[in-house]
Amino acid sequence: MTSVAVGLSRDLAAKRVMRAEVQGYDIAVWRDENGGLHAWNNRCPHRGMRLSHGFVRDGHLACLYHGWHFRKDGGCAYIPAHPELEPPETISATVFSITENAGVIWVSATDTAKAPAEDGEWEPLRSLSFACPPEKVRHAIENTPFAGQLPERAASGHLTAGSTALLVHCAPLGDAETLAHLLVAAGTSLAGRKALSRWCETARESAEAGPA
Amino acid sequence: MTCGAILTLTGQLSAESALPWIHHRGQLLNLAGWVRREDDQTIRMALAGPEPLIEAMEIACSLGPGDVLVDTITRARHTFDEKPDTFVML
Amino acid sequence: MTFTLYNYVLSGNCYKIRLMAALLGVEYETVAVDFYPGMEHRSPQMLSLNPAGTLPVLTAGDLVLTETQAMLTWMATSFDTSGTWFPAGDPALLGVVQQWLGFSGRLTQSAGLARLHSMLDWPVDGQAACAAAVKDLRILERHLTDRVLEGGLWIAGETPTIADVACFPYVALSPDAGLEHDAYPAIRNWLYAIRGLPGFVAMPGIHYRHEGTSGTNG
Amino acid sequence: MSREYATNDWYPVADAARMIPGHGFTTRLLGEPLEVSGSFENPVVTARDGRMLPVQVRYGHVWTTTGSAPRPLFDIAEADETDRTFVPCGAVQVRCSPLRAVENFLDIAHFPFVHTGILGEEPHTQVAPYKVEIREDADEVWATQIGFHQPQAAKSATEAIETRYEYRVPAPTTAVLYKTCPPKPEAWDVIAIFVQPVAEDMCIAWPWMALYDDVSPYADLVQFQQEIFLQDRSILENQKPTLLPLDPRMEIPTRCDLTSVVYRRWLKRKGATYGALTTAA
Repeated sequence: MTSVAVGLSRDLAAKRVMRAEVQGYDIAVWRDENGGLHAWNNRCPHRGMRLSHGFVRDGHLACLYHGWHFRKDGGCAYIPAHPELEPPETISATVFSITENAGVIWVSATDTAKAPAEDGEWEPLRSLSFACPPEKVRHAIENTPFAGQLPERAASGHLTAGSTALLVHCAPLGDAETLAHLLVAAGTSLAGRKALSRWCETARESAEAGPA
Repeated sequence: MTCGAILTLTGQLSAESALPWIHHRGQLLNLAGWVRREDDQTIRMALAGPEPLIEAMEIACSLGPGDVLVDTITRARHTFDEKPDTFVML
Repeated sequence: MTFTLYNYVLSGNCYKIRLMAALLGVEYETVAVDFYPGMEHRSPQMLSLNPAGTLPVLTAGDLVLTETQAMLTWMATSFDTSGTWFPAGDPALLGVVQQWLGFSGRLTQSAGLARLHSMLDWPVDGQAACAAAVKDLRILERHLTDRVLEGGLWIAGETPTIADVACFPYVALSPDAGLEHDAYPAIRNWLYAIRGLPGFVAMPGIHYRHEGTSGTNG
Repeated sequence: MSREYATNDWYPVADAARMIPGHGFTTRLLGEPLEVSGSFENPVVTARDGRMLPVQVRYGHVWTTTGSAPRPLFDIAEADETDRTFVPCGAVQVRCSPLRAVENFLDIAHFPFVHTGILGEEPHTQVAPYKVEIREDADEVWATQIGFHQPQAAKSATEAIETRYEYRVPAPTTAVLYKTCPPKPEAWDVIAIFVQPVAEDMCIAWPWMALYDDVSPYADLVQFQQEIFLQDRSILENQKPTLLPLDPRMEIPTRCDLTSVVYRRWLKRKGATYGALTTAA
């Protein structure tokens, strides 16, 4: 599995940029005005500024430092210091593969990004950071009771506790952190969602409390 | 006929990295023409392309790869008999 | 002129007042106070105005305010004709606003101090301030996530309030202390929304959106 | 990297006017801890091994050097013009290479995006050609004939003007800007950035100005410069790689980056590579 979950679709609206880490690469993830997703090496080819600090304008991602604009295919579209110049197509951001499915955004730095097929209908709950590695997060999530009972792992991979179902995708963030992307079964009530949100905070307490 | 420029670099240019580095930069800037080594201290190139990109080439080459030291870089006008469409190492 | 702000350009608390005034479209005068390196906020002149020796200080005629939350309340009730920035008529909403105004004071002591330490080598325990800031960022992320689940965006209610203005600066500036927003999607989207409010002004460390060709936010 | 070249330069370690006898402090220079104490008249800088280092007070700061054969500290003639206002602007820590802090100070193309509404604004983004040279006699980098549209070039500016700039790099970790002085067009304002290299990836910037401005309150002058430098700080902490690449293979300099490239070429030639990336990035 070379694709990594970098965020929930809900949390990255059109014309927004965020930073992610995928297989050791620093990545700028952005969504264009038509909803299309893009994942680039997080470095402006001009002078190395992180593109995740940039802004989306005219269907381009622009670097905050000198305002170089890059098209959706990564090619440089405009250099403000030389407004008369039509930049050659050889000047380009480094583009990675990105896709989204069932409310989750997936990026691969080495391959074509693939999202796992999901059974059932899922809706976004939240992305939650844990100050510990993914293994500890998974262990804590499976061992923190929800409404008095331990979650069980269904054959298709999601967790169930009574009538509640939760889908969790974990990805490392830096050396010591994990970002867990959580989804709930479609139709879960607002009170149910908030209760699950509290439950995963409890799981975080226990994940972070254990030995490093 | 296509107008362009001849750039002549002088300095400590004997490193093997010099020509491939310049070739890579020429391709990155989508310039056409050629580059060749004259001797250990001299590299010459002929470039065709938009003026800001020829300037960008000149600026990048003045710094060059880590193991060369460019002392001077001079520029002269050049006319290609036929419009070049690639950048080649001679 | 409506009031005078004793101002330090790098202070997140002073920025709350500049931002609020910009969002309300209120003109005011500033007096620059050399907080750093001059420590002018501790000068006899400034201490006679504000014995606590903090910034900002707001004066309007005989009125002297030295607490940021009081200034925001005074500004909203004085200049906001819409009545939405300080929802005085809705007790429950007002309670939530006051709750997060209080929280904004915590942010000054956590993320604010972490920033001063990282940027100006302020003599405080930088690690402790960062740990406290992470705790506070998590608390705010939790609340804003609940708001998203409810279909909302702002800290309280359907429109921005002084609580959003009060919490905004030190959260937005936390990367100055190395505390990035990568792990806080709800905070990121809320910060972005505030940066898009009509009249928004930037400060060092908080940029304009630059999405329109006119440069700032146009 | 070469630490050796760097040891023989002078570096600022304190704001001279703010030295308080009995309140010494610790700082770091080129990766080593230093103790700074004494007074304005008699500052003392002590290395970890107890060695008392050479000290001089210039341009409002206490300067020291750790090397055995220090080069002389550069001269800024305007520092002796007593009708100027001298404004030390404190110290700002930045998690970046000391060389990147200098390079950013030499850059004008970022003004419309990073210093929006002050030093630049769209659509005035074009950078006209300017001259850059290494002055061999003085061993300094100079960039001249720079012009840029600025909404508020200085605290004293009352309207947008076409500002003229000259940049001077007298030492690897110092940049001096000579800039149109709005109230006194025949003179230059002088704005410098003195950088203390804490480590290769960490520095302390000490902005300092020598201005003609007898109208603006002193605190306004300090804050004007601090506002600008702090706008740059978040850029500097997000440039990759952290060290300054001397091989621009991963970058695409254009004509507006000429000062940056000549600065890097000058560093490379001198072997002044503390804070630089010397291998292909």
